[in-house]
Amino acid sequence: MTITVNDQARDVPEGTSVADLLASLGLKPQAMVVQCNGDILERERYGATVLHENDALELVRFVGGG
Amino acid sequence: MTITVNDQARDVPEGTSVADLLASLGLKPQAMVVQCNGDILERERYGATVLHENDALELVRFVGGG
Amino acid sequence: MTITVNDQARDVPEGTSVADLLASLGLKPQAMVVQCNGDILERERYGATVLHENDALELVRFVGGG
Amino acid sequence: MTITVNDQARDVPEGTSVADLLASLGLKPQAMVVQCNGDILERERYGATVLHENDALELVRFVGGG
Amino acid sequence: MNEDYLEIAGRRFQSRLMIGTGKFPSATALREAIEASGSEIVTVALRRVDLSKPDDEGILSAIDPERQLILPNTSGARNAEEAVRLAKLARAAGLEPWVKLELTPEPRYLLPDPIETLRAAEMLLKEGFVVLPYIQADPVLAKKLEEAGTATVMPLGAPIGSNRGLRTRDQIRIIIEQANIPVVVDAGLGAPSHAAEAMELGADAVLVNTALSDARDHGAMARAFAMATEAGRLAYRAGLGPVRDTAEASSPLTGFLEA
Amino acid sequence: MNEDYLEIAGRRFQSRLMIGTGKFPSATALREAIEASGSEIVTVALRRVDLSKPDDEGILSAIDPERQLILPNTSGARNAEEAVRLAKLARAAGLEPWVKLELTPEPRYLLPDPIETLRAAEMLLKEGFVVLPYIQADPVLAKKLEEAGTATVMPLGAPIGSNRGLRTRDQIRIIIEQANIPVVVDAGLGAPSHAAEAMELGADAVLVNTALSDARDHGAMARAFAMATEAGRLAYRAGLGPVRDTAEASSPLTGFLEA
Amino acid sequence: MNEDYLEIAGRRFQSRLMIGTGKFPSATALREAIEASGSEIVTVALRRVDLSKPDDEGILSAIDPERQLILPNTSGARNAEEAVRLAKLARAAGLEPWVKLELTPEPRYLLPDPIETLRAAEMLLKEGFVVLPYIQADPVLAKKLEEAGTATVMPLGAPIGSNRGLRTRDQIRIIIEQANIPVVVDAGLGAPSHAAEAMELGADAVLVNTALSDARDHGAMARAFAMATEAGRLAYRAGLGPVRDTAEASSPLTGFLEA
Amino acid sequence: MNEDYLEIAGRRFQSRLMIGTGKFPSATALREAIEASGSEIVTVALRRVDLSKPDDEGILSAIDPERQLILPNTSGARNAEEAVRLAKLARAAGLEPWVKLELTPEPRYLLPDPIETLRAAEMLLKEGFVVLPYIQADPVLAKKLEEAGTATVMPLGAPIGSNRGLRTRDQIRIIIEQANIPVVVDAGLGAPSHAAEAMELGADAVLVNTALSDARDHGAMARAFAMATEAGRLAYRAGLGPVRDTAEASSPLTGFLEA
Repeated sequence: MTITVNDQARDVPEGTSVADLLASLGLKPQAMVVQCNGDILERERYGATVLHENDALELVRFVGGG
Repeated sequence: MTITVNDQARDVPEGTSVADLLASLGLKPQAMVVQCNGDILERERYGATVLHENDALELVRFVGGG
Repeated sequence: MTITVNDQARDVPEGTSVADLLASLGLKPQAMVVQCNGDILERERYGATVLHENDALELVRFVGGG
Repeated sequence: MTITVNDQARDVPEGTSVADLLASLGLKPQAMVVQCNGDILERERYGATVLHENDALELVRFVGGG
Repeated sequence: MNEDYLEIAGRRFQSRLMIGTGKFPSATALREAIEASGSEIVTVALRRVDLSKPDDEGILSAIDPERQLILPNTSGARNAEEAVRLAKLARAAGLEPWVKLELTPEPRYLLPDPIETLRAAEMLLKEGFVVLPYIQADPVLAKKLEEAGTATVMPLGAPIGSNRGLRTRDQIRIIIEQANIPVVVDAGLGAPSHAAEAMELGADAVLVNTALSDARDHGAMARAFAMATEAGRLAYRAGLGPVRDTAEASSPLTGFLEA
Repeated sequence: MNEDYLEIAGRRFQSRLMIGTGKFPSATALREAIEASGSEIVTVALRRVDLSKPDDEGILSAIDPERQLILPNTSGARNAEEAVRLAKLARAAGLEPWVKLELTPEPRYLLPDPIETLRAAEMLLKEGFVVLPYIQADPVLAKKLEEAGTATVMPLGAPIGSNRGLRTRDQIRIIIEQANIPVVVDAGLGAPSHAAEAMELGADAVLVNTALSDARDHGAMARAFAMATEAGRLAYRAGLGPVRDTAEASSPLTGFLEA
Repeated sequence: MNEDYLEIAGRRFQSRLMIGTGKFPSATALREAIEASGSEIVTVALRRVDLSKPDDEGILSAIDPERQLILPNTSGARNAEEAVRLAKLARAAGLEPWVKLELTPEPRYLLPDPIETLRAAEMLLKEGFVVLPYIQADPVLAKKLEEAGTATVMPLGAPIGSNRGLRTRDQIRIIIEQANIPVVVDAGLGAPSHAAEAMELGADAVLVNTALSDARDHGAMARAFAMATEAGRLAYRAGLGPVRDTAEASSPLTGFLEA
Repeated sequence: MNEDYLEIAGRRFQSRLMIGTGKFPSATALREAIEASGSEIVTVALRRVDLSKPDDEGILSAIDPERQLILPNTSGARNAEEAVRLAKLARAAGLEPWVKLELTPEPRYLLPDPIETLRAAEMLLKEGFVVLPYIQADPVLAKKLEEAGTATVMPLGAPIGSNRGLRTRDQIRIIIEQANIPVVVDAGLGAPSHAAEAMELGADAVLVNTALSDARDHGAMARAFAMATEAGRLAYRAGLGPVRDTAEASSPLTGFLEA
């Protein structure tokens, strides 16, 4: 199925969880925030949250700033 | 009857016009603005405008300012 | 004979006057100062002053300055 | 006999030494400089230096300064 | 210079010096100052008539409406609504629908309120007024007012009457760089050199009051400001030289014996 | 204003702006600048004739001796003796015995040498010259030169040609306070506001060169400096107001409904 | 000095120097700077993950949350709504509910928007955030934010990264005089002397970033700012002497032969 | 930092802050200030003993010669001869042959005499003294003194005791650029930020007195100056960033949704 991550379309297998996705992207969950369809997702729910067709994920992290 | 001019109560005869009032106060109509009960009164209407009990007049003029 | 003008050696005929020299150099006497062997030469004496072997002339003029 | 100390005349007994004088003035020799008749007097010579009529002494010390 | 005029809301002015009329010791002193300033825009305030002084002619007697545009300010207003009411009273008194918008909540420094000023500007513009707002030297606020439709912005150089000069120089420079409407430096200019400095930066005009009313000789000071304002404008257009870290000889660097 | 003249060595001048003649792109540009400046004193330098350019008229062609006093400077001199020699050459060329004493040993900042300048001043005064020395903004040196008999002191605002303005403001203020001869601020004044500032402090005159030769429009810039110089003088005499830490309302502080 | 702490929203800090984490050449350089600064509050920004750089650890790896409060800013937000969203994301990421509110619409000078900043502050306060707003040095706006309930105000000294110093000195002085919440001077401080000057005026803290990331030796510069910030605070509390127009002898004025 | 010492006449100092000892309310206050300053050079003056106060210990009791070099000044001298005599008296009193040469003829501003100072320096150098002359911020004079052989130059920032700060910044910058001996900024530094600014410019040291004696808490102010002086030095060596006309973002300029 297809989802979007930071506005880029991606195909992921049915049943993929947010945790699976991050792993497949090589991203460590800590120090990152995930929004799914506009809602902020608590870190502890990454594993339990299964993605669906057309889900839109937003992945942000902290960078240097003044 | 009693009216207020710049928040001060004043007794004036029945039938007094705004023009009469200004004259009695020794004020020249030009370069002054009269508000009657909150409405601005055009200068040409000073003569025709007769005051009534409890009318509230506001007389303002220009002063030096930066 | 040889003289120097602003530190440059020049050959001039015997009997050459300062006025002759300036003329030969294409210079107008006015607004210029002539020193001969370190002494300032009054303008009226340019004609009468005849140059001698090894005379050292200094010719200066006014330029823009602050 | 009479001497002057910092421009003030003073009577002192014959045979008074500089050390005697300082003692009589209640002054500690250290951190002070003595000039006698314009010459600077080394501290070790205060005892041996006997004053004579009309000697002029200058006593200076250090004060706060920027 | 007659080519170089100041244009505000489609109206042209030769003079780039605006005068405030407060605190002069007499109508004569004020007249002298206005006359000597060559100013074409003078500001006035509105206040209640003092009934105990009926003969007080008010300030207008000192101004020649043929030669000066009378610009009422909204001083004394505590909020946008009062500012609008003041503007309407001035218009009702026969003045043109121009207003110097001035909303200064606290009396110690008389600094303008950015929020209330923007709100009042929008209300006044709806009512058809030509609005000249007095503001902090805040480039973002200046841009918002321009976009709202004000005729100018009037950023301050320093607090009203402080004579401190162009203490907001850096911000004024940015406002000028970004503005598409005239920038009038108002408040704090205490000496002709301050006015010249503002004009050299590219300001379109300056407004001065206290520096004139403070002077011993009001006429002479007004003339001095007029000359300095024009001088600053002339220099801005003639092209100021670069500021250099080292000297640049004005006489030839050669020793005079080296030609 | 015709009552207020600048007097140097017993000679009176209406203009308080002196002009240097260096670095102008053409004699026409210089003439324009002098004309527009209204200056009555212009400085020139002396250099050897370039024998390869016999037609070069020199600078005097651009100056009208009827209207401007030509003030030769001693630029290029490396010591007091050379300065005296330059002054004598200028006098021999028919100029009046006035000299702008300028001894600037190093070329990067062209700052004046206090020791050599005082020594040269004493020598020139013995020779009967009217001496106007260019100096650091050093109040003690200024006083020594006054006591030696110089006609003015000419302290610098910033290095020659730097356009940095009155960076020596504090010291200039002291020099003015202590001087009994005219104080002419020379060097570094890069904008009309700088000239006005110097005059507001109480300077008697200013000298400008680079700011004019740097300009795109030399005449306009010269006119701007003339106006600003006069404006600063006018303001100094008219009485500048005090610099205040807080605001002083120019409109009545009463709310307009409280009158 | 342990008696003299900075208190923000009920939380106490010994250090009065806050550090921004942008533009450092490496995490090591940043760690060095934070370590040497002794800072207890460091700011960070939030941006989308770059999926092409999965190994990028982000900035937090350089910060020890035991020793520094991580203060997320809202840079990049174009309006109040986006600022609130950024603040919530930061909170969701596990940071405390503190936010440096930063709304800078135009990229050339990055100056804050007073209207949108006040609106965003009110929204964030409703959401329970501790709000530290970055603002122009506008005393009226500062007072409005204090009344709205912000924890501090953070007026700018000069544009972000300009190193221009305390160009808004006059306005900062007024903000400090009128504030009942900590005043943190943010942006434009390019040298330790600038930080000391702000603290001597009575500022409660300063925030520095570019001056540190610009330095050749980041640790040494951070240490220098820490010392200067503390020095300014110490001097403010110890009582600075008056600025005098004349000298006041530090040695006895008597000639040394006059006792 | 132990690599970075101040070297004067072959002698090394860790501290770059020199302290004047005048005007302290008590010996205790002075001791506190010296202790807190970490200073290794303190100046004193010489005056006649007041015979009516034989118990007056003089200033030396407050100084520990093991830790501070006592630097006598020549204040009170009216000319070079008196200055030399003072230096010799100090040496005779057992101090090392170092002298702060100070010749300030007029009492209102206490500015140094350039001519007499150079003459006295040459006489003192012949007598074998290590000479540290107090001078105007005059780069040409500074160079002459260096060539004569003085150990340092000590240009003023502002008049003694005025607390006005580095008003001679431009000239100090030039002196530092041209000097091959330590430049010690002396006089007028009234706040730690002034000391830091001088050090950031590249000065080798600063001397402070009035700012400390003026303080309510002498020890704290001395400590503040010590920290600011070191901070300025650190920053000078760490490399200050350029002053920019526009902003330079410290957070990524991308909107946070644009990654």
